[in-house]
Amino acid sequence: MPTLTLLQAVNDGLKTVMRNDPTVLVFGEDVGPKGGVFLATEGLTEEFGVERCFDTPLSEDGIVGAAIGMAMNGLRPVAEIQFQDFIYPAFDQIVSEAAKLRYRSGGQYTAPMVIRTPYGGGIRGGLYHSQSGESYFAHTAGLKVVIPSTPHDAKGLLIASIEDPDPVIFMEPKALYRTLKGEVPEGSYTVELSTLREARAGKDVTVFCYGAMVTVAEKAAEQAATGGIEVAVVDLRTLLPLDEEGVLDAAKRTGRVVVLHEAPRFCGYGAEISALIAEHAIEYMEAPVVRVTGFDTPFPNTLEHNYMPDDRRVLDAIEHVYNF
Amino acid sequence: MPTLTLLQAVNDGLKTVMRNDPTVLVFGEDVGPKGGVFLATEGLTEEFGVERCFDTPLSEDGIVGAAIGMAMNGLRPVAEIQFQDFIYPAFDQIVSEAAKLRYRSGGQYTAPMVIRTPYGGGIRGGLYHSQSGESYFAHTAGLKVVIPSTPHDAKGLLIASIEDPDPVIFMEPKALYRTLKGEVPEGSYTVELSTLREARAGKDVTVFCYGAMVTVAEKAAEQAATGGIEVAVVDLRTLLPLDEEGVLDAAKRTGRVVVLHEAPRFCGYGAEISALIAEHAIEYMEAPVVRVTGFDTPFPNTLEHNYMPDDRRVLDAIEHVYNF
Amino acid sequence: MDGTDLLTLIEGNGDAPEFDPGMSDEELLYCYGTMLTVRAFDDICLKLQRGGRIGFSIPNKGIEATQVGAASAMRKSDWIFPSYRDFGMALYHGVPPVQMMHNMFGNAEDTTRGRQMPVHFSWTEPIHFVSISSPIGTHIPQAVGAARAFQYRGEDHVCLASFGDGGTSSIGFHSALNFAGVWKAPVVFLCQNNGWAISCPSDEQTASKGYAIKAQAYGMPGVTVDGNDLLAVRQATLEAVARARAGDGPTLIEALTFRMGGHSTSDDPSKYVPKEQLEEWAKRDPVTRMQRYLERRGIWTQAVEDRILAEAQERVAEAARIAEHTPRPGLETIFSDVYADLPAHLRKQGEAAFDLAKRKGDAVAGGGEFPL
Amino acid sequence: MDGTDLLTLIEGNGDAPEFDPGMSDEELLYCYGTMLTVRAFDDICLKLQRGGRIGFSIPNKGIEATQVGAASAMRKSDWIFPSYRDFGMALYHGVPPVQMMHNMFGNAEDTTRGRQMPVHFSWTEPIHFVSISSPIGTHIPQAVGAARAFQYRGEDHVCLASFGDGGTSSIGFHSALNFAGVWKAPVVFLCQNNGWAISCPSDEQTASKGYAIKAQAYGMPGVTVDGNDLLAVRQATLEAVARARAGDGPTLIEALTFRMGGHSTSDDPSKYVPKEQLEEWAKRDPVTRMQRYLERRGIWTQAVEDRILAEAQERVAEAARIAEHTPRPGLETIFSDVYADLPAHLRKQGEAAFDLAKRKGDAVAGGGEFPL
Ligand SMILES: Cc1ncc(C[n+]2csc(CCOP(=O)(O)OP(=O)(O)O)c2C)c(N)n1
Ligand SMILES: Cc1ncc(C[n+]2csc(CCOP(=O)(O)OP(=O)(O)O)c2C)c(N)n1
Ligand SMILES: [Mg+2]
Ligand SMILES: [Mg+2]
Repeated sequence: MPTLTLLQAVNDGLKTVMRNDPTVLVFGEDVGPKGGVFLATEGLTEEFGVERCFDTPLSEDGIVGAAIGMAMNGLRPVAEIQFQDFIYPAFDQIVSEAAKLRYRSGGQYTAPMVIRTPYGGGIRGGLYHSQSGESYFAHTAGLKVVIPSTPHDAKGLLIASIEDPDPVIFMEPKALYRTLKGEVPEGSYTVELSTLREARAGKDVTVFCYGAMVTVAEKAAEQAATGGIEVAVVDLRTLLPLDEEGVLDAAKRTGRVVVLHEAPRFCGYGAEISALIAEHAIEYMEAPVVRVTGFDTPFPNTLEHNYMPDDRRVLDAIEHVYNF
Repeated sequence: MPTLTLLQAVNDGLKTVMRNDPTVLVFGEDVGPKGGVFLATEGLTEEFGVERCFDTPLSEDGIVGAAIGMAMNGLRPVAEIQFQDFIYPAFDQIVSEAAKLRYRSGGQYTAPMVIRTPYGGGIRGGLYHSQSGESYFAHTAGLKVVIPSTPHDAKGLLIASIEDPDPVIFMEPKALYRTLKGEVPEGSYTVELSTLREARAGKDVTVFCYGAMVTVAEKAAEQAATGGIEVAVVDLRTLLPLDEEGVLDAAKRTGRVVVLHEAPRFCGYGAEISALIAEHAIEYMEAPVVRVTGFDTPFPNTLEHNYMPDDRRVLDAIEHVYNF
Repeated sequence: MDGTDLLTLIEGNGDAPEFDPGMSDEELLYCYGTMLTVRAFDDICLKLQRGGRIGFSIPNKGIEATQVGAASAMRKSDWIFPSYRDFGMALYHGVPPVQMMHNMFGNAEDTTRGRQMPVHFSWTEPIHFVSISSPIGTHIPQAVGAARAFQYRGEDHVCLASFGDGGTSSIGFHSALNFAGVWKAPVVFLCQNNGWAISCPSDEQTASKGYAIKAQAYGMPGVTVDGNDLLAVRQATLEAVARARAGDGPTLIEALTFRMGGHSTSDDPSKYVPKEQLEEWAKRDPVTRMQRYLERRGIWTQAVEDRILAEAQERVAEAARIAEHTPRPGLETIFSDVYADLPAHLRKQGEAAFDLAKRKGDAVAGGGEFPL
Repeated sequence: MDGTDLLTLIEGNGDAPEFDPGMSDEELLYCYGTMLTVRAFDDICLKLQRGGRIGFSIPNKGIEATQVGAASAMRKSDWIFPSYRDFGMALYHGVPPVQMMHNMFGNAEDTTRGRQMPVHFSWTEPIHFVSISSPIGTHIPQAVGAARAFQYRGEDHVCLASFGDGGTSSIGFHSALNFAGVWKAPVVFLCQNNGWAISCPSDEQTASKGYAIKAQAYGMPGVTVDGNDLLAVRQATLEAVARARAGDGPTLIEALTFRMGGHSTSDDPSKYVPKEQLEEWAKRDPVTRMQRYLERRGIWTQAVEDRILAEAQERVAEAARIAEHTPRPGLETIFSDVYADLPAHLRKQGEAAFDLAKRKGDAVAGGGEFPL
């Protein structure tokens, strides 16, 4: 099996689907000849022509609005939003339209489409090239929200998302684009949506996380292990619809939970995980459910490494719930 | 003290501030001669002239963008978004700009402004005239989010919001506009932001809620009382920044908590309340922390009364945590 | 040409000198009948709303020629992305009034399952009349995307995107026309300038000289047409559709007309529409104009009128009767169609709702009223 | 006039027949010196970035005349809402290069406290150079709002909103020009058409005939000006500013210029910009054009050039040295300025961060690189 970076896996996923399905179109700002600012779409225009991979004017509202129209009318659009931070001009189209189209038309019109977008910190991008807005989307009924954390999953989840009959926000952890390598099967395969991945088994503490934070959790778990604490790392992979039963099972197994994400804490995605546990598994908890997250501030630039949760903060939390 | 509806209290609040502070301008769609589609701005253009209360073109992006510019430049704009459901074209201006301006300019530029907007169900408005999007805003550092539940608070919180140095999303429970009356002091007064209101005292179960759901909680508490359960109803009033200590104290006092809102559950505001408790007060809990919320679907029309939490659902939850 | 010359074909007195619409008498009478049906539908909805039997409706009086004229230029294989004020387009293409009434009552037979407010129609048959959404302008870029799908597959179908003068201020308008221009997408943009966006008059909506001129910002032709003249609207739309089908790209049409009623049944336009303006436009009633035209053509008589009108009224009255007696949607419709498949968390929420209903009976509907 | 005629004052050879800019020699040399300073600043930033000492910069080569020309038409009491490529405007109005460099290094002296990426400047002195934001177009309606505040108070100040060709596709552009038109707001919209929006060429950005014509959609004048001709840009801006001050409303200026470098230090334009296009524009270098003009006017000599250039280079080099040795912002800057007052939950988060730093030392910076 070839070893690819997460970025190459995304690229491979796109090419694989486009080879199999002529209704798949890729578009967005700079995704054509330039191949995207991160090069996720490199080579697509060359291989599939400008009819299937093309640049658009600088309008996220237009990109997503047009994608919805294409999706209604038989295509499978894969739109790129250059940075997740720039998705907000399209928020209305996503929240009011893509998410609600099937519902409001009694299933007559649907929006099977994917919005790919790099998210998160770690590249010195400051306020506007670092955000993690997943909880805005996870709060929106009708959307699916998917975040891979490995090259294998990036490809498999991306293909599953494109094949899915509903609109998917596919957020790619840009910090891992070039830093994370892994084995990626050739050809087409899918990773089923709404399934968790146990990235690491452990009986003492469960860390729930996703995207770039999985690597951080694994590092902290490694360190905890040297101190005798066995940490399970659960990669959520699909944030909406979430495998709630899987989450509750994993929480109950250890009775000690840390929830980890780089997005701000207040009303962040982690709150939902905590709330699920507080409602359905509180009797199993032997310690507070602790969140390790980005701070409730915009994303800073020079001090981004102080802002983003790192293994030290996660380890702190693991020790806290373990020793509680 | 005069008795006003919640709608009249809003109108009174606007007039009161505008009389005292010439930098306060009110604008939005149809807020001028028509007085707003709910009549919240009735009489303003007449009393203060078209320079201080005026209609705008149909663009929420323009309304909020211009408001930010005015706020930067010495005015205190109060922009109306006709329905909260229509705020999303302005999402970028709110989340990327208003919320982050002070931070990104090191305090050189700020956006002291209020966005008033009616939210919530109960008027047969279907998908797009019924939404409760508070958690989108409550997840956004740099914003304040305020929701009154009584005429008294509507006026006092509105005045405090307009006087506040930071941008405030002021969401008005439209279901209560004309149905809820109460005493409202004349002249200027404020209700301090980030303070809770104990709408009802009780030692057995605490219900956290806000906006139109406070009335529902009170009704359920009344019914619970006949069954011997004493329910405390806590009106959060300011969702961000939240009085977290106050929430934790109220939760600890009863050890049994119900969190109530009409917005969808998943990643909704209630999750944050549950998560705070799960992190900081779990040892005090004698029952699961139960959420009663709108369903994780778009908002339906004909069946809206089945969608929205009512006293029966709240009572169910109260009994459940009480008997746990 | 900057789009500011007004195309009129039927004069006020019904004359249409030297213009042959190329339509049979039957076709012309069908158009006229559709206009009358719109008016009848409008009337009965107003009554139903005033009587508290439906919650809301949107008056169409005054703009029937624009709707029916534009619709008549479209084939069944084209897609219409309508605004909420486009009753006539649906009726023209053969949507039965009873289907519209199911929506007005939000009952179980409503294609939107009673999820949407009244007038938020959705059909795929007999023409794609795409699910109406309340947010203004969002459907316009969608029309461009759907048109691009036609283009991609090499089909010569066209999308018609219809919106109001207020809609031109929306972000969707800007994105849509910009993309369509660059893509040369087969779309016809129909701006129904009916003078008002709720209480905002056109000259406070934009400082431009009318709306057709906005086409210049997107590199496409813009034309202004007399919106109370069915043949002119039809003709302008036919030309735009032909351009689109031929691969020559989009067109922006501004139809100058007037909203003779309130914005909706909850609006009182006398608060802001000047009386003189209303009176002025009353003289240009599009139905009367068409009637005179048909009369000059020798196919209108009072007897014809009476028959068509009676038919129209009976159709919509019958539709209302049926719709009113159709049960409301089942509880399960709250939870279905959120996704293609019901996810576990929604299944649980649905089960809880059924359980509650079983234990405590149905919830009580509140007394809330729609304000606008 | 639809804004498509190009205003040029200085010819390629430096001649400016019959045009008197009404500027002293000193003023002209100051403008020229500012252009050279922009170029020097650009050069050093490129080197600093290549050497890994700053993370990112934005090349300005080729567009200096537009920036400096426009800025020179503004008073200190006016407000500039700049794009991220407007170094020259700040320099012209007297922002010291060292302040700019503090931002490039994101250190403790940076007015944005190291929170923003490089080139995202913010100043209130010596002119309001409003905090730059990365999202394209959001600042344009803000400029209209700020202008309305001037209007409301009866002040005759003007806002200049500057953006690129790509920026015209943003939603902010549409809302802003529409509102400004209706409000007759004192704003000058400056579209710097530099040929590209990252890798998207102008003709894939819009189908309109240039950008100035878009003014027609908003009922305001649009003018196209040679963006490599400082005097022409200055003149067009002066006229627009005068209209705005006089209460006659907004103007859209399109300055035709060319981005001679990459989009940013992370971009490789050779992948998409045709070589011939680059060569063509290299011949029209705005600095050379201005130099020739000054030479014809008799105030440029090689000695003058050498002196100004050396001064400019020394100023920016010194600025870089100082900024590089200024410490980075303190941990507390993560938590301050979110609100006017620190709310309790942020106080707690901040305390936890300080506690962690005390117990475990500072966090380790990652090796991530900015891609674009
Ligand atoms: C984004 C958005 N903002 C506000 C509204 C509220 N609203 C509904 S209709 C309307 C006016 C629309 O006017 P116009 O586009 O001229 O259409 P008309 O009603 O005249 O047919 C407004 C402001 C909305 N539906 N969507
Ligand atoms: C809303 C938004 N979308 C995308 C981007 C990414 N982006 C940064 S600059 C740029 C191109 C801007 O081009 P133009 O407006 O012509 O300005 P120029 O860089 O040429 O000066 C893009 C797409 C962004 N910053 N904001
Ligand atoms: Mg209108
Ligand atoms: Mg450009």
